[in-house]
Amino acid sequence: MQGNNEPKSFYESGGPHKGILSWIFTTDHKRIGLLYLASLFIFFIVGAAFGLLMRLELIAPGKTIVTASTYNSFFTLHGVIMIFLFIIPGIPVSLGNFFLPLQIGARDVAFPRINLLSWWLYMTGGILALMSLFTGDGPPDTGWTFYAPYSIRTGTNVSLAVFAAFILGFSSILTGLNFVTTVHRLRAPGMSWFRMPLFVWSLYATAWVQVLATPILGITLLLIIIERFFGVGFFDPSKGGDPLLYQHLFWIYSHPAVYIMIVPAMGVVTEIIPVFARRTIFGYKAIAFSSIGIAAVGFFVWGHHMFTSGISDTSKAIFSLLTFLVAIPSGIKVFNWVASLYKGSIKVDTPLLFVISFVFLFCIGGLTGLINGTLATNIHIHGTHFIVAHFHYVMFGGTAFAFFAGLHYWFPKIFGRMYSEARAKFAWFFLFIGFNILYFPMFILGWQGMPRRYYDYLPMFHELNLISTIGSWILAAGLILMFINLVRSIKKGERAESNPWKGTTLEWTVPSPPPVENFEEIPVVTQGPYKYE
Amino acid sequence: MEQRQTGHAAVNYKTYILIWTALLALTAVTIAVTQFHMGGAGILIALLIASVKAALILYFFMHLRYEGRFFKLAFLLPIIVFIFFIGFTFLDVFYR
Amino acid sequence: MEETLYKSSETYRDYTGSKMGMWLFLFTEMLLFGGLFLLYAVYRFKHPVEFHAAAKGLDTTIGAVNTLILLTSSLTMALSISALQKGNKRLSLVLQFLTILLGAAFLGNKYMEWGAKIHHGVYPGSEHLLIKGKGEILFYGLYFVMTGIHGLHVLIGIGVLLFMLIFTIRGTIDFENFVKLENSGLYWHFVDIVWVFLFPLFYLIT
Amino acid sequence: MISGNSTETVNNVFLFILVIAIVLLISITFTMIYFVVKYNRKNNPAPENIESNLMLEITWIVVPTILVLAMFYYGWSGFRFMRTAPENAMTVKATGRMWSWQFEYENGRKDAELRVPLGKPVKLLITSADVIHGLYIPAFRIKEDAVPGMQTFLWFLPDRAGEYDLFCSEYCGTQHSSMVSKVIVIPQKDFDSWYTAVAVKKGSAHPQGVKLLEEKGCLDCHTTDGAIGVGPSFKGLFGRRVIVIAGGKEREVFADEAYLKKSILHPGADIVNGFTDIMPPQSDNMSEEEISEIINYLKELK
Ligand code: HEA
Ligand code: HEA
Ligand code: HEC
Ligand code: CUA
Ligand SMILES: [Cu+2]
Repeated sequence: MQGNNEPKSFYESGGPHKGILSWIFTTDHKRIGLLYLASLFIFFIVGAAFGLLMRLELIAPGKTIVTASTYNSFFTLHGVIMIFLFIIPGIPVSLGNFFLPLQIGARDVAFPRINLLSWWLYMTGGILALMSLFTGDGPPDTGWTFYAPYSIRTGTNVSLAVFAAFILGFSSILTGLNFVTTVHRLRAPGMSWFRMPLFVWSLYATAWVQVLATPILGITLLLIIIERFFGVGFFDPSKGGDPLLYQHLFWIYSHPAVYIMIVPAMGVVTEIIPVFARRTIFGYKAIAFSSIGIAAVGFFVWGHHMFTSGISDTSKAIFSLLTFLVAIPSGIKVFNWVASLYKGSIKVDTPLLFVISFVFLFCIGGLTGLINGTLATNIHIHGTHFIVAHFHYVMFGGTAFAFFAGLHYWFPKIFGRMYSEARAKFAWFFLFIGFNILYFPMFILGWQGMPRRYYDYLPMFHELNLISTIGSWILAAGLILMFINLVRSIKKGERAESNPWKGTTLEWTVPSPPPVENFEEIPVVTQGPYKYE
Repeated sequence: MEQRQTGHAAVNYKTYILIWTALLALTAVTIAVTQFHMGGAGILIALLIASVKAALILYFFMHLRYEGRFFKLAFLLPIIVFIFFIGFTFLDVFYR
Repeated sequence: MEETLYKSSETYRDYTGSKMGMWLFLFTEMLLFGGLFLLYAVYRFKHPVEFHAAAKGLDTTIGAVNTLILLTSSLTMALSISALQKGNKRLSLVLQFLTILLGAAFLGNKYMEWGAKIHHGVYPGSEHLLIKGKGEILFYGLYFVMTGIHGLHVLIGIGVLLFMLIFTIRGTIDFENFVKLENSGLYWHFVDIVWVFLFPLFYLIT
Repeated sequence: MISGNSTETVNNVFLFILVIAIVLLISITFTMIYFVVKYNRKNNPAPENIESNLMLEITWIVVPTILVLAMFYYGWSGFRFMRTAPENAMTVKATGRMWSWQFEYENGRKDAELRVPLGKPVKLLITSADVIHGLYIPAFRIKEDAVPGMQTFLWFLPDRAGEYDLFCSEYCGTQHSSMVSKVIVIPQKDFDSWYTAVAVKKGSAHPQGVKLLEEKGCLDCHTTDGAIGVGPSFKGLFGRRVIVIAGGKEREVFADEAYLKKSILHPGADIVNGFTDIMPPQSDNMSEEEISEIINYLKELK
């Protein structure tokens, strides 16, 4: 219901190209955000399908549906897709791309064409990763960690998968440098650092991690490829190499990467709470600095993935100590979120429902992270399903739940329509219940000693695995319901007004969906982001 | 107007040639120094000189000298991060 | 520099922004090489004597000449920007061309050096190398990988500079709009800096 | 004398953190739900803006800091206990290879299972012959990776008799999940008689071959009784016609000495029809004599 004098939405004016070309060659950050959203969704489904297949295999001991080597390539591809194609790009490239410029009052990101390039690289990487399934001598079977020397010796198609991850790293770097520059250069007049929405702060912190950590992954993966083709011997003990150095290099990137995943999610949560509590956020600066704090400390704890690998005991002690320090800024955030509900005027719509479950699930994941980080206990649970449970709680229960929260929250702005509230809540219920039935038993399994990446297991682990597999179906039902509701509402939902939730950040001041240029007139900002006076 | 946006005026040729001469001289010094066999100290001196050379290139050729605060400070980030990477890795390698 | 820009995306030219993007990219390059330097540091720490012995197999003169070439190319690169800023397009073109030539000379030299090594059977995985000590295998592994990736960067730099040359001839790059050239210069100097460290680490270990 | 064992140590640390975690989780969740209900829009239409509260914020920085430092300390001291092997420990060399374990005792006796005397501390010196493995004994809460080219260690006090599972905890290829073995804790007396007895398989003219098959882990995948395991059975193999796939083409070969030798050294060259190329090549792993011992024994298995 757009008035005559309202500018056309970005759906209607696609630049010089027509049809699909107006999407895949667009430089509009909103269109790129949606491109990413669609691609993320597709890869997520592929990854999830592997997840369901793995659960099916693990429904009973012994061979159920696939052979050992197929199972091994399942969790490898599952891990690679979920990590590199879904959760690392995840929130920044979709919601971030769409809302970062809108929230800081800019017309676009700093480098629109590089933004597009990064999507192309992402697609290239994604397609190569999927191709590694069907080409070469069998799908890669190393796990997403590509540990040397196995990854150098195995005859499967590791090189292509690694190369795909390398390209994806490049794409991630480009997004990172784009966002850092955007935040520095394109804030609207009056938008000082401490007037930025906290989602922007979280993206900013994440972007720095992307810039500073990802190149290490790049070189590490490149070395795997070089090793496979030329046999230089950097990680091969018979040539003097040290396999543990591979692990150092890998985790130097991959630990900070887990904060690339969670920090934007925390940003989304911080954005949603004040809106549905109709009050200002508690402890704005503490939250902003804790994002930076998590990002910074996160660089120096990578060794906690290597407590049983044979590194020196001195370094274990120091890495363990530093690991605990990360818990403190995470805790600050959790407490601030809870405090922001105090004396609010709260309405539990779907976004807030997801946020509340986020806090609960993330706390479980985070607090069990402390058990991982403690030296004595890590020895027992490393490499077991306890770890698998931990990281699904933080990645799925944390990041993905926050992602879903953000999708619902910003849905009316992106598509100009409302989703069905009742259906959304119904889907949430299955998701939440299914999630816990699926992953909680893994904590117990892990504590009982069931190692991860096991195609087959002892009969004593059967019952819990069975429960877990049943949970995966409930979860799948929830996800399907949620996606159907959202997809249906894109066309059929009620028209949304420009500010359905009464939000106070800048994206709610423009029409839904926003016009190409975002703002007719660049706004002048005179106060902080969450003012409900 | 354009000058304000690019941040600095053209650096004159002389400065560059001077820096270049210094760089060549430093290279000569490194080679000379490392001809004496000094073991650990040799590598330290060589790296120190290399750092000075890198600083000259950064500061003049790469115009860091003429850039704003962001560039100067941000530049320290990757360096600090890298030093920590090496340091923490050596906590393992050294004590293993 | 903290004044922020808010003009329409199609009309503004944010020089500082472009350079910021380039610097951030260089940070990632620094850390990419950083990973290799980390490997170097560890393996050198583990095999100091063998590294020393192996380094004798590299010709300091070739290394020194290449250092000279790259440093000079950095000079011509920097000069070409000043020349353009001062409106002397011809001089700038000549200097850009010289930079490319020097880059090519560096690669030529590198090619001969590698060729000689490979000819003598010293390359990753070669039988000749594998019978040597572990430190030596690693030293030459690092040598080939690090100078190889560095050489790749020089090659990319030459490619980029060729484009800049064309842009300058066409006038897309001129005395008021030269941020592309400046950014290419940043890249070129960065590659030079990497060599400044590679040279002593491989050719001058005593 | 040592006091305590790794099982208790780890359990205690775990319990300590678990209790703190559960208390935190419940109080956070409860407070959150309480707020959501109490300050529901219906009950509380007019929100109150509270931007910060310094005391509160300091509290929730300081208290968690103290808690995590306590966790760290507790975990670290437990860990130190687990890393200090008693002087009198019996040492056993453990070698991981795809996909079996080999335990070598001080007197040279080798076995694929870990047999230890009750009540005596055991120190395992761990390494790997190929890729990284992880030696994991859940019952004793201990684990350490087996890294090629490096020696790592573990120790534990087997203070309960019985059989306990031993897993490979670091992914090492196709049969990672079947790289399982046992820790058998038996009274000193029984252990001694086992330890000194020489392993002789009765009824074989080539006991050495049997021993090798066990030690090298061949029997993890192959059987000697005709049953098909991960690989084809050895029974009646010698002199049989075998369909193999080489370079994508099927071929029939006669299983003579040369073929067996090739199959052991380079199993990837001829893949037996119906199986996959997962057998680890033994080229770096076996001497000529060992191979001929094995083949001699295989000939016997009619
Ligand atoms: C989104 C991703 C994500 C996040 C956010 C985290 C967060 C944390 N992780 Fe996790 N982790 C992974 C993803 C993630 N992790 C993955 C993918 C792996 C496995 C990789 C693989 O091997 O395949 C892994 C593995 C892993 C290990 C290695 C286990 C092993 O293999 O042996 C460890 C060990 O220390 C660890 C620790 C932690 C800690 C301490 C945190 C902390 O940041 C958590 C902080 C949060 C809280 C503590 C909760 C909230 C705070 C409070 C309620 C305040 C009160 C708290 C206190 C008093 C302390 N993680
Ligand atoms: C974001 C990250 C992420 C996510 C979301 C998931 C999701 C799931 N994962 Fe996870 N997983 C990892 C990251 C993730 N995983 C990683 C990094 C590893 C380690 C890999 C390694 O060891 O190397 C791992 C390992 C791992 C294992 C351990 C394997 C092993 O060690 O042996 C298991 C086992 O159960 C598992 C199961 C699942 C399941 C059942 C889901 C499910 O939750 C998936 C649920 C989703 C669905 C069910 C989709 C439903 C939707 C549809 C079907 C589409 C409908 C379509 C329309 C309506 C249009 N995963
Ligand atoms: C991980 C499992 C595994 C292990 C361990 C293993 N093998 Fe095998 N082996 C196989 C498989 C699978 C095949 C069939 C595929 C092939 O030919 O490569 C095979 C084939 C063979 C063959 C050819 C059999 C035939 O029917 O033609 C011989 C001989 C053999 N193995 C001997 C050995 C010996 C000796 C060892 C121990 C040193 C050993 N294997 C260890 C899995 C294994
Ligand atoms: Cu051996 Cu896993
Ligand atoms: Cu981590």
